[in-house]
Amino acid sequence: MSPAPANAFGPPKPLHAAFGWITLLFFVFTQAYAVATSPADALMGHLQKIMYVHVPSAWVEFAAFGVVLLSSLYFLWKEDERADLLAAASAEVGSVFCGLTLVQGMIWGRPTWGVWWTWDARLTSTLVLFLIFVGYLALRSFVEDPHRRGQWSAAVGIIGAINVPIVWMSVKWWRTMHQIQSNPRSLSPEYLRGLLLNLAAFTLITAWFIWRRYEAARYERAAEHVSQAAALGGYDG
Amino acid sequence: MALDARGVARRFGARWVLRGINLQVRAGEMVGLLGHNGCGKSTFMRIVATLLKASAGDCFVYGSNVKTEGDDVRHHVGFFSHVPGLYDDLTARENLAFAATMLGFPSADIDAALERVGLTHVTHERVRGFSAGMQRRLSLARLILQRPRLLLLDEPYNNLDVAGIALMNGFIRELNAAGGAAVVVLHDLVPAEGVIDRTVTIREGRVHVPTVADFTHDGASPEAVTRPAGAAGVS
Amino acid sequence: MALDARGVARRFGARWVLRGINLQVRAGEMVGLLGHNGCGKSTFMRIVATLLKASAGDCFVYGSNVKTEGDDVRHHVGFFSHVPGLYDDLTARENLAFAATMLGFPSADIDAALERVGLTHVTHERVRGFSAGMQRRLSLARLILQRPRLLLLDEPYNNLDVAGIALMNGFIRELNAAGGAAVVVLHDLVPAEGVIDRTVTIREGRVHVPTVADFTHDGASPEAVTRPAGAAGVS
Amino acid sequence: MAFRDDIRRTRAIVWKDLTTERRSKAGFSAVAALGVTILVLFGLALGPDGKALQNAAAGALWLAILFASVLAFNRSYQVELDGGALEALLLYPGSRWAIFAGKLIANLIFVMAMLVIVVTVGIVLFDVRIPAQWPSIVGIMMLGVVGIVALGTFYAAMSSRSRAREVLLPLLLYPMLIPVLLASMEATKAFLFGDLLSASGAWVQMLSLFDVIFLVATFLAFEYVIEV
Amino acid sequence: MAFRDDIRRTRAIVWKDLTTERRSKAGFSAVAALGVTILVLFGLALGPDGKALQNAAAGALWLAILFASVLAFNRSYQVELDGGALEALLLYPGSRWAIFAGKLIANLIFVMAMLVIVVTVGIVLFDVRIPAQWPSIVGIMMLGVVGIVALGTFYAAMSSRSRAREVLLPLLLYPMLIPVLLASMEATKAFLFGDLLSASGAWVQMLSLFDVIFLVATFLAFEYVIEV
Ligand code: HEM
Ligand SMILES: Nc1ncnc2c1ncn2[C@@H]1O[C@H](COP(=O)(O)OP(=O)(O)OP(=O)(O)O)[C@@H](O)[C@H]1O
Ligand SMILES: Nc1ncnc2c1ncn2[C@@H]1O[C@H](COP(=O)(O)OP(=O)(O)OP(=O)(O)O)[C@@H](O)[C@H]1O
Ligand SMILES: [Mg+2]
Ligand SMILES: [Mg+2]
Repeated sequence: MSPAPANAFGPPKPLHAAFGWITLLFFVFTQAYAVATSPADALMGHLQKIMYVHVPSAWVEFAAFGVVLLSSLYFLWKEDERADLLAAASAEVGSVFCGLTLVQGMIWGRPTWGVWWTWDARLTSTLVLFLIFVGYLALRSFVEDPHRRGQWSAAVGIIGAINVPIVWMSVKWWRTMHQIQSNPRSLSPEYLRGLLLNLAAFTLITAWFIWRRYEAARYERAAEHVSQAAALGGYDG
Repeated sequence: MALDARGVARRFGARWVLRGINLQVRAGEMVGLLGHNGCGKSTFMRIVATLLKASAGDCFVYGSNVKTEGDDVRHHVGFFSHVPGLYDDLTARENLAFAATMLGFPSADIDAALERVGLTHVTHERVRGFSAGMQRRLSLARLILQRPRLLLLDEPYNNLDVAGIALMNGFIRELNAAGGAAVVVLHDLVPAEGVIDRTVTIREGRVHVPTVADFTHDGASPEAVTRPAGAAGVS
Repeated sequence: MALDARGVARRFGARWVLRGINLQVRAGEMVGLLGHNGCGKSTFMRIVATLLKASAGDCFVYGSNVKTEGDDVRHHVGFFSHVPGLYDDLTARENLAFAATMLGFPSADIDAALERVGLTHVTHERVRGFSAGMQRRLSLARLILQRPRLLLLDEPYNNLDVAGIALMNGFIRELNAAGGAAVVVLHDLVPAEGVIDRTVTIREGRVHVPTVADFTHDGASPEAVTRPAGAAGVS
Repeated sequence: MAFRDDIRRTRAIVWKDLTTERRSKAGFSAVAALGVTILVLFGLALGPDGKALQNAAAGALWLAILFASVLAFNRSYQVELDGGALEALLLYPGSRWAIFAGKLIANLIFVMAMLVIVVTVGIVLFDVRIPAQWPSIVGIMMLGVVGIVALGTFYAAMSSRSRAREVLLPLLLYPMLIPVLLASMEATKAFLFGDLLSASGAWVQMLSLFDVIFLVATFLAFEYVIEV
Repeated sequence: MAFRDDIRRTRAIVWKDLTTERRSKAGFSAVAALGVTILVLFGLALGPDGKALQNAAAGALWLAILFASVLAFNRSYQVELDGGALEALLLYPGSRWAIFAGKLIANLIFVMAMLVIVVTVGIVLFDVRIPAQWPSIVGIMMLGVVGIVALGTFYAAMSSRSRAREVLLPLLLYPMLIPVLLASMEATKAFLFGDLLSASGAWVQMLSLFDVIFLVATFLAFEYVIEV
């Protein structure tokens, strides 16, 4: 267990706050830019603009669950509790974005497909992924011992991450109503630029959220480490 | 060295229950562990038995680290805890047979162990209906099969009648004669008379070294009252 | 008459554990109940507490039949059993507050009871993490709220440290002074010295009347060995 | 006087059960999430055919509620078994019905809350069109839940003290609940598809009848089940 | 030598689990009866339409097996928890995988036996016509059961030791098993309706892949989960 750094306490450093604000401004800008520059879609009209939140949400959700996978593996390997905290933070943020993807997709689906929901492979697999990480978070809240919680949730997180590629490939493996992945060549540049910019903005936001959750957990731990020093300090070997 | 605890500490949430226990037990030594309710005796025993991880500090059993070499430690340690750890739907004999296989002694003499703890008359009855003391006796029979080199007994005399206490003491002495060591959690030194070499008291998460004050105050606060630790010790 | 057991018998399956217990306890009398492991002490206590039905015989608590007038009996009886009977997810205080309401004393002084058993420092902690002795103390606090007229204590000193034993004895004496009666299951008379008026031994399912032979044999068979019952009794 | 005490006891048990539930942090949300998961399983098992799904929606909803609430019933007595709390509960003076009433009300609150979530998700997933008579459907749901909870709380009291409790409860409960389930499903369907208004009336009557029978019978029988 | 000891330990655990199961009198028959009851509930929820029933048969069968076996997984650790037996189990020397293997095999035997009963009843209830390729269907059932039991035994080791154990196990298990269930259902359907032989091949491949992943992952991870 590493001792707490001396500067572990206190309010967020100015740099952190600045990063948050800049990210927010950048996000507002990319949204405005994408909406303003993209022409109305031939089929969907202005509905198409949901894409600029829907697709980046889905992508960062994958990325967040990927972080869960990697930090869980690292935790089991090195037993570094920071990896566990990072996994927890990423799982929370990933679940939120997964939920957002679902909600945005449903809002999009209602006018385009005429239903809120259909049992399509992409949709279902996304919902399942969401439920898996709800289970992961439930497990974390049911287990109090930190070491036990770390090991158990690492196991569940690693096994759960198997489902990310399934969601990704679902449109290829099964015939779905949902759009299959396009690539830069198949998407006209007016749309592509906005999408990529928003992707960058979402990635920054996600990193910011994960970082903040992770920091909060670290402060808690640091406080405990200080109490450890206080508790153990007096003893003479 | 049978047991070598160096600064073993454990917290639950933010509360540090053990704050650095230092305890050395040589092979052949029998140590009584005293302390008031909730001071952390069971927690310490569970850490030594590899059932709980220490938050800080190191602990060795016959040279094996309890944190990293759990399997070696489990070969040496026999733990008699607050709970019997038996299967209610198996008979007394089946419980012991299962334990013997799991311990790696599939050919141990189970009936002899049952006879020794006085449970021959219920060999083929299920444990479900056993009285508290009968369950404790059956747990003792499991220890008899195992013959561990380090005995960890957490309030071993609970629920046992006079004959049961004599049984328990006989078993402890036998292991001692074979060179084994023991740590025994006690609240009352009387039943352990003659089997304990010395006592150690946990207070405020550390091993307490008694001072003159301990033997002079009048015991007004419930927490502070402990029978003078050295009084009945033999060593 | 606080307790009047007439030929109370109980079988499990085909085995008769109790074969006709006759025991009269007057109000204000404190009786120790002895007997070797598995002789049926806990079974008898559970029958008196209305938790188990007798297979034969009658039993009255302050004139109410335990079989047919259970609710009246439960108003009088306080039972301290092998298990603590607490809710792990409630705090110490919440557990007592719940017990007080259920006992019909919603305005009882809970903090005073907690203070008396020395658990003030964990008033708002959940019972889940309590040590064995702390749970026993909390159960004792519940009895303190109840102030029953007939105390049934099944090995009450288990898990308690020296201060806890003093607490328990103080409580028993207090109820006694108020005219209450008690039946206390014991294996060891030492901690109960001064609170027990007389002892009764169960052997082979009946109340055993000691004969000269009991004091002369050498205790070779584990079942037969019991500390001479009358030796430490006061009456 | 004694009656007032019993009411107070009932309140204490409701409070205790809900507090324990709340304390085990995610307890409620976990059960609700499980209800949703079961809905998804049904959706997958029924295949992607929209029409078939709509037809089966009422059935799937009720089954999901049933399966999830059985867990709640089991939990509500599991709490009593850990550490022998049931023994202490039985030793308190006062009427036995107070205990049953307390458990019943706590379970009712719990299952109703879960029902709100599961039904909302079910409406979306199974593409249910909400008819104008939706208040009637809410009424039917209430009636159905009362039947399920009354019998579930009662049987859980028995099964929790046997071995094999997790198995015994659903095994006793499901067959006994089939009339209630059938009536609830059919009444829900009748309202959902707008027709057969007269038929739904008969189902609602049957449902109310069963509720009354179950409530009376369980209150009367509880004393015998909980003793010894 | 040490390996032989571990094999002996595995055998002892299998024997112990099955004996306990047999002793708790109604254990196995109760779970099987419950599986059948769930099938009946599905039949009722789907309504009396014969065609719809036949289409849903594969799905209903797999769900009934899943719901019933979750109870078996929970029981298999419940036995360890009563009276602190798990503590004793963890104190025995030897490799941890021996414990997992023992529990896995015992559960596999249990679920397979239950499956025979549930499937037989299901064939009758849902009026399933047995195709000529029934041995392939048996093979698929085996594959599906291995996936369910591997993951179920693994997750039960965790959830049984947390609070809210009855809820946590299905909540973790059901979503993770959806690929396995879907593959099993689709493969079963493909064989049942005789067509799409090529498609069923892909499903069987997917099923086998998941089985391998689950078995390897759970055997590797069990040590971390059971410690502490
Ligand atoms: C609840 C409903 C929905 C869910 C769960 C969902 C989920 C997802 C996910 C996970 C992705 C990212 C993966 C990838 O890039 O391949 C994605 C991408 C996308 N979704 Fe959805 N979606 C839903 C509804 C919709 C609807 C209604 C539309 C439009 C008609 C839509 C259009 C798209 C598009 C265009 C992409 C980007 C594909 C690409 O170019 O790579 N989605 N969706
Ligand atoms: N539920 C039961 N089913 C079968 N037998 C039982 C049951 N309860 C108790 N017995 C049997 O009754 C006998 C007496 O048990 P009891 O618990 O009353 O003993 P006890 O005198 O309290 O012993 P101890 O001193 O060990 O606590 C025992 O032999 C036990 O096997
Ligand atoms: N799982 C846990 N969660 C939270 N606190 C715990 C846990 N286990 C133990 N504790 C706390 O640690 C302290 C020591 O407990 P422990 O059981 O070791 O005491 P003990 O010395 O064995 O007491 P006793 O004589 O009563 O058996 C207690 O204050 C208890 O509240
Ligand atoms: Mg202890
Ligand atoms: Mg007893």
